[in-house]
This record gives sequence, C-alpha cells and structure tokens, in this order.
Amino acid sequence: MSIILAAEALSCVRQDRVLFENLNFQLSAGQVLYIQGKNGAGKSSLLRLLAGLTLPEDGQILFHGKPLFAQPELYAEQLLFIGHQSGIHPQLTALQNLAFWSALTDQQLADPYQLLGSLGLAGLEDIPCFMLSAGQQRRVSLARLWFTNKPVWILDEPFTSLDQQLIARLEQHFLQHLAAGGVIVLTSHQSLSAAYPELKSLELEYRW
Amino acid sequence: MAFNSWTEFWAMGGYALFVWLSFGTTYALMLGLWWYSKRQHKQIQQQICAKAAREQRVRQHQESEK
Amino acid sequence: MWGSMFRWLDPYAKPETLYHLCGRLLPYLMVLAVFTLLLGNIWGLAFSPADYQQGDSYRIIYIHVPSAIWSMGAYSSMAIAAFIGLVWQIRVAQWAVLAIAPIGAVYTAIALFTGAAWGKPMWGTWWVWDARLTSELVLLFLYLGVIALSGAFSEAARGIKVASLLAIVGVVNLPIIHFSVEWWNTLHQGATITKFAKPSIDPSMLWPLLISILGFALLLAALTCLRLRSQILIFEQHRPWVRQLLDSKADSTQKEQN
Amino acid sequence: MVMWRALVQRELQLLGRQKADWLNPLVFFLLVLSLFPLGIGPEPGMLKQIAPGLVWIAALLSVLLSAERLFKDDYRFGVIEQLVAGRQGLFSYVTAKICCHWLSTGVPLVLVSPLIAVLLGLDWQSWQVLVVTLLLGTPVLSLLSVLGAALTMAADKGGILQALIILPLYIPLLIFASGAMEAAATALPYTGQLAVLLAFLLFALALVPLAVRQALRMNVG
Repeated sequence: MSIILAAEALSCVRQDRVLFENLNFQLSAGQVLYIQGKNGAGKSSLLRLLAGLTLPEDGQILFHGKPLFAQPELYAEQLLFIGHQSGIHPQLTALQNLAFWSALTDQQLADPYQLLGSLGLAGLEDIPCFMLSAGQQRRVSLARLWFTNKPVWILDEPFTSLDQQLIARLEQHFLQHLAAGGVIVLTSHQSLSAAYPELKSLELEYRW
Repeated sequence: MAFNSWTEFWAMGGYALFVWLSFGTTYALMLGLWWYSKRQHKQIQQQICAKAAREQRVRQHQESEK
Repeated sequence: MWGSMFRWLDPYAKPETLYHLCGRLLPYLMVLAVFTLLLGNIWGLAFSPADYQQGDSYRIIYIHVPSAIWSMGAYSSMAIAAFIGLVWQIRVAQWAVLAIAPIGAVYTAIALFTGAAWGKPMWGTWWVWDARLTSELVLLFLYLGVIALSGAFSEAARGIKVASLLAIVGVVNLPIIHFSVEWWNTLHQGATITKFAKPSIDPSMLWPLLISILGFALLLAALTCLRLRSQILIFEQHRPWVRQLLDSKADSTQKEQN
Repeated sequence: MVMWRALVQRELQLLGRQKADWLNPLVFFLLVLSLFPLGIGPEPGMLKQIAPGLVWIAALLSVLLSAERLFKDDYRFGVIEQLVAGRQGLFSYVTAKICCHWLSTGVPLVLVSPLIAVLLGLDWQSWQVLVVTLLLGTPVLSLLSVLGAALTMAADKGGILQALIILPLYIPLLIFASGAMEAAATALPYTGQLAVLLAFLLFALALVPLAVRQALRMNVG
C-alpha cells in the first residue's frame, strides 16, 4: 500500500520551547493517525505543521514521497483542514458560510438544506451563526466533511461540544472516508469508539 | 593644528555650542547604544540560564514524584 | 546557478558558526572602529582648515555626513537581509534585520540632530522642510515602524518575519517618498539651500571625512555583530550548543571567583 | 472568477451586516472636517487655502481607521487559517477584500464630496479636481490600509501600530493629491499631478496584493 503522508525526524519549537523532536510516522490510505497528549504538548502545532501552515524547525513532511515544500499547491488541493477555530464567520448564516466554503474549494453542494437538516440544523440555516450554540456552530463547520472529495483530512478536536449521537455519526462518516482510500489525522480528548481498520496512535508528552 | 590655542579650539570660532552639542550627542547616543546592546546580551544569557535552571527543577521534581 | 554560486556561504548561515564568527570579529571591529572614528573626528575637528564661508561650524560634517550615509546604508543592508531571509527562508538573515534596525534608527537620529545643529547657525533655524531633511525624517519613522512591528507579536519568530516584509515594502517606497518630497519642496520654496559644491572640497577636508565615513561603517559592523549574537542566542536558546556554551561560561566564571 | 464573485459577495454580505464598519469612518471624516473651521476660524479665504491638505488628511485618517478591523474577525474565527491552508483562494480573497474596502470607504468619500465643497467653500473647478483626486487616491489609500491591517493582523496591539507603520507610506499620495488641488485652486495646470497619482495607483495595484497575501501567510504561520 502506498504511503500518503509521512513525517521524517520532525521537530517543532514554539516560544523557545521544544514541543517535540525527531517525530516519525507513516500513514497509508485507509489509516487514521490519532494524536493524544496533554494541553500544551504540541498537538495543535503538529496539525498546523501537517497542514503546511508552519514550517518545521527540523525534519520534513512527505506527501506521496515528496517533501511538502516542493509541492505546496498540489498538497493544498488534496487537503481538508479544520483547525482549533471553527473557520466560520459568526455574522454570516450557515448557508452563507457553506457557500463561501464551496466556492473556495470548487466543490458543488447540491442540497445545503438537506445536509444541514441531516446534521440537526433544520430551521437554523439562515440565521447568523452567532445565534447558534457552540455545538451547532461546530456542526456547521463540520458540514464541509460531507461534501468534499479531498483525501487528506486533518481535524483538530472534531468532537468538541458534540453530543454522543452526532459523534457516532461522524465516526461512521470517518469510516466511509477511510474505506474510500482517504487518511485522517485527528486530535481528541475523547477516545475513539468506532472500529477503525487501522488506527495509529501517537502520544505527545509535555516537555520542558 | 588649525587652531592657535586650546581656548580657540574649544571656542570653535564662535560655533562652540553647535559643534560640541553635535559631537557630544553623537557620542552619547553611540555609547548608549553600545551599552544597551551589551546589557541586552548579558540579560539574554541570564534569562537562558534561569530557564535552564527552571527546567532542571521541574525535572528534579518529576524524579522525586516517581 | 544561484544555489551553487553562494554555496560557500552555507556554513555561515549556520547559527552556531555565525555566533562564534561574530564573537571573534567583534573585538577587532570595535578597536578598528574606535580608532578610525577618533582619527577622522580629531583630524576633522582640530587639524582641518576652517571653511572660508561657514567657519568652524562646518566641522559638524564629520559626523553628519557619515551618519546620514550609513543611516541609508543600514536601511539597504537591512532590506537586503530581509529579502534573503524571506525568499530563501534563511533565519540568520531574518535575525540580522532585528539586529540592524535599532542601529539604523540611532544613526538616523544622529543625522537629523546634527543636521539641525548645523542648520541653526547656517540657515538661522533648527529645522527647514527641506527635501533631504524630510526624507531622513521619514526614514526614522520607517525604522521605528520596523522596530515596533517586530515587538508587537507574542510569537517573536512571527514578528520578525512581518517586520522583514515591512522593511522590504519600505525600501520600495523610499525612492518614491524621496522623489515626492523633492518635487513638493521645489514647489514650495525652491532649492535655495546649498551645502557643499562637491568637487570643490579640499583634500585636507576630504580625507578626515572619508576616514570618518569608514569609522561609522566599522561601528555599524561592530554593533551589528554584537546585536546579532544576542538575536542568535534568543532564537537558538533551545539548542544544546547554547546550553553548553552558557554552562561552560558559568563554570569558568566560577573558577575565576575561586 | 466564480470564486472571486462569491468572495466579493461574502464581503458585501458582511458589510451589510456590520454597517458601523463603513458608516463610522464616514461620519468621522465629516466630523474632522468640521472641527478645523472651529479650531482655526471660519474665514472663507483661509479655509479655501488649507482645504486640499485638510481633506486629504481627514481622508487618510478615516480610511486608516476603517481598515483596522478588516481582518480581525476572519483571523479570530480561523477563516484566514483556512484560506492559507487552502492556498488557491487566498489571492482572490485579498483582492476581494481590497475592492470591497474601497467600495465601502473610498466611494462614500467621493459621494459626500459636494458636501465637503460646501463646508469648505470650494468652487466648481476645485470640486471637480477634488473628485478626480479622490477617485485616483482613495484606492491607493485602501491598498495601503489593507496592507497595514494585514501586517498587524495577529499583533497584540493593533490600531496605533498600524498607523505608525503605514502613515509614512502615505506621504507621496498626500503630497500629490493636495498638490493637484492647490494647483487647480491657483489656475495652474494639474494634469501632471493626476498622472503621478495614476502611476501610484497602478504601481500599488500591482504590488500591494502580493505583499498582503504574504503578510497574511506570515501572520498565520
């Protein structure tokens, strides 16, 4: 099986603190990388490195065997990144946020009402997002997972403020994505409950 | 020497205020920058040492907890 | 081609090597700078003949012109460092931006102040809205902007990159600003102020001036070395070599005390 | 192009929802202009003489103020992060931002210019030149302000810092815009100044969006 995403001797320094050093992993199609660690251990920083937002202090990230910095555009096209912040503007409605996102990534969204309804947002489609609860906002932001064809998903705490039922639904969706040959990198405080075919765990320690 | 005496030299042909003000300020600023940069360098070294000591303490604490 | 041409520079882009290189160069540069500065300035102050028009007040030229020249020289080197730092992602070049900026600001302040102190006896006023003076003032603002911007971020590495970008934007803008101010100046008061007619300067005045200019350049280099060392320490403090360096330094001072 | 249209549409939706963002600078502009006669006396001759500089300094300040919050929300809620990670949308986003900023601050200034002419006692000819300089100059103001906002986006202290770094870059614009109006007031030819303003505009149009894109990337990285 071909390796899609790999890290070689990766190290990261934030605010003069070494977050991690000499980190290695390989991720093939259909695999999940589940990153755990205490607050401040560098989970989010690792995700931002993998999303190409920051450059590593040392080491490199390989996408299909080639270093990331040599092919940033190609990688960005294959990547879906949902960071710590939701990425939705609270002054805009759920529909407007989705329209913005679909225009940005060139992905057609056939029936936004149906999608938002299936995520339990029926009737909330056209009111500004600041009027929604934290969980509802999270759902708007995660809605893009249902109309994307990007193979690499990088998700920072996707389960935050979601109820059990929706987490189960999301994990079910993860399984479909993996079955279709995608990869997922995610962090979470909750433990994963679905039966993933290939789950790789990575524990980051808080270092001094 | 373009001047006949020291007093003439200090007088600068009547322009003493402007000439010595300029030179004085210039050298004061340069010395100030030098002193500031030196002190900054020393402070940074001290901060790094303090940080290393802090990390040492944390490590010792973790050892004793085990 | 560009890569191979500058390959020999690679070891100096390594922070540790550069730190030690700066440390070795620093005393020589400093001694040379002090020597040339004093030589040029004392020669200019005491031994050059007085100007037949301006009398002894012209002696301010021996600090005014060098500081004005190198205030711009420092800006260009800062902008070049910023460009190298951003385009090729060479971090020591980015740190050099932060090392040079305060020196450039001080040089600019010196040029402005000595210009004013020279203007008072010659033009009868501390300040005129002359094209050169105005441009120099804007240069000071640009320096202050770079310094302020680099310090405004909680993450120092980010601040330094953004400040580098501003330095480059500034260097693109400086000629435009200078040209605008010159145009505006001729419109408002005409080019009435004449300083030196350049070719007519006597060698006995020129030599100390050239030596002073060299002295300011050497001082710029020495101060840059000193400040760059600080920057390297700040951004490399998590590296083992810095720890070892400071440990061994602490040991040696302890031994001296014993 | 489809993407760009969608991005412009989004900006306009945001402007529609946050009317204070573009109404306040306009009110501020008029307020500053009306403060000057109160401060230095209402003689028409004097006002006419200082009108060019006055209008342009007031315009500078109001456009600068309006730019301060330009990227703050998008940064805080992670939208910029998305754009930087997605790469291809970032440049369109930057140009859409600049266009909409001009539409929301530059165009209103042009629209209220007859009012300015009345307040400051400008004649027909001077008003025409004022409109032309505003049309040529306010896009440059917007470009530079957006650059300032982008540079200071993630900075801990925004507003005054943005002014500090961008005001020096405004100087050429200030000189030539008020120069054109002065020339017109004294019946001298002013097409030269307008040509220089146009050159500034084209130059800024070519370079500033690139610099803004870079600044946004740095502020996120």
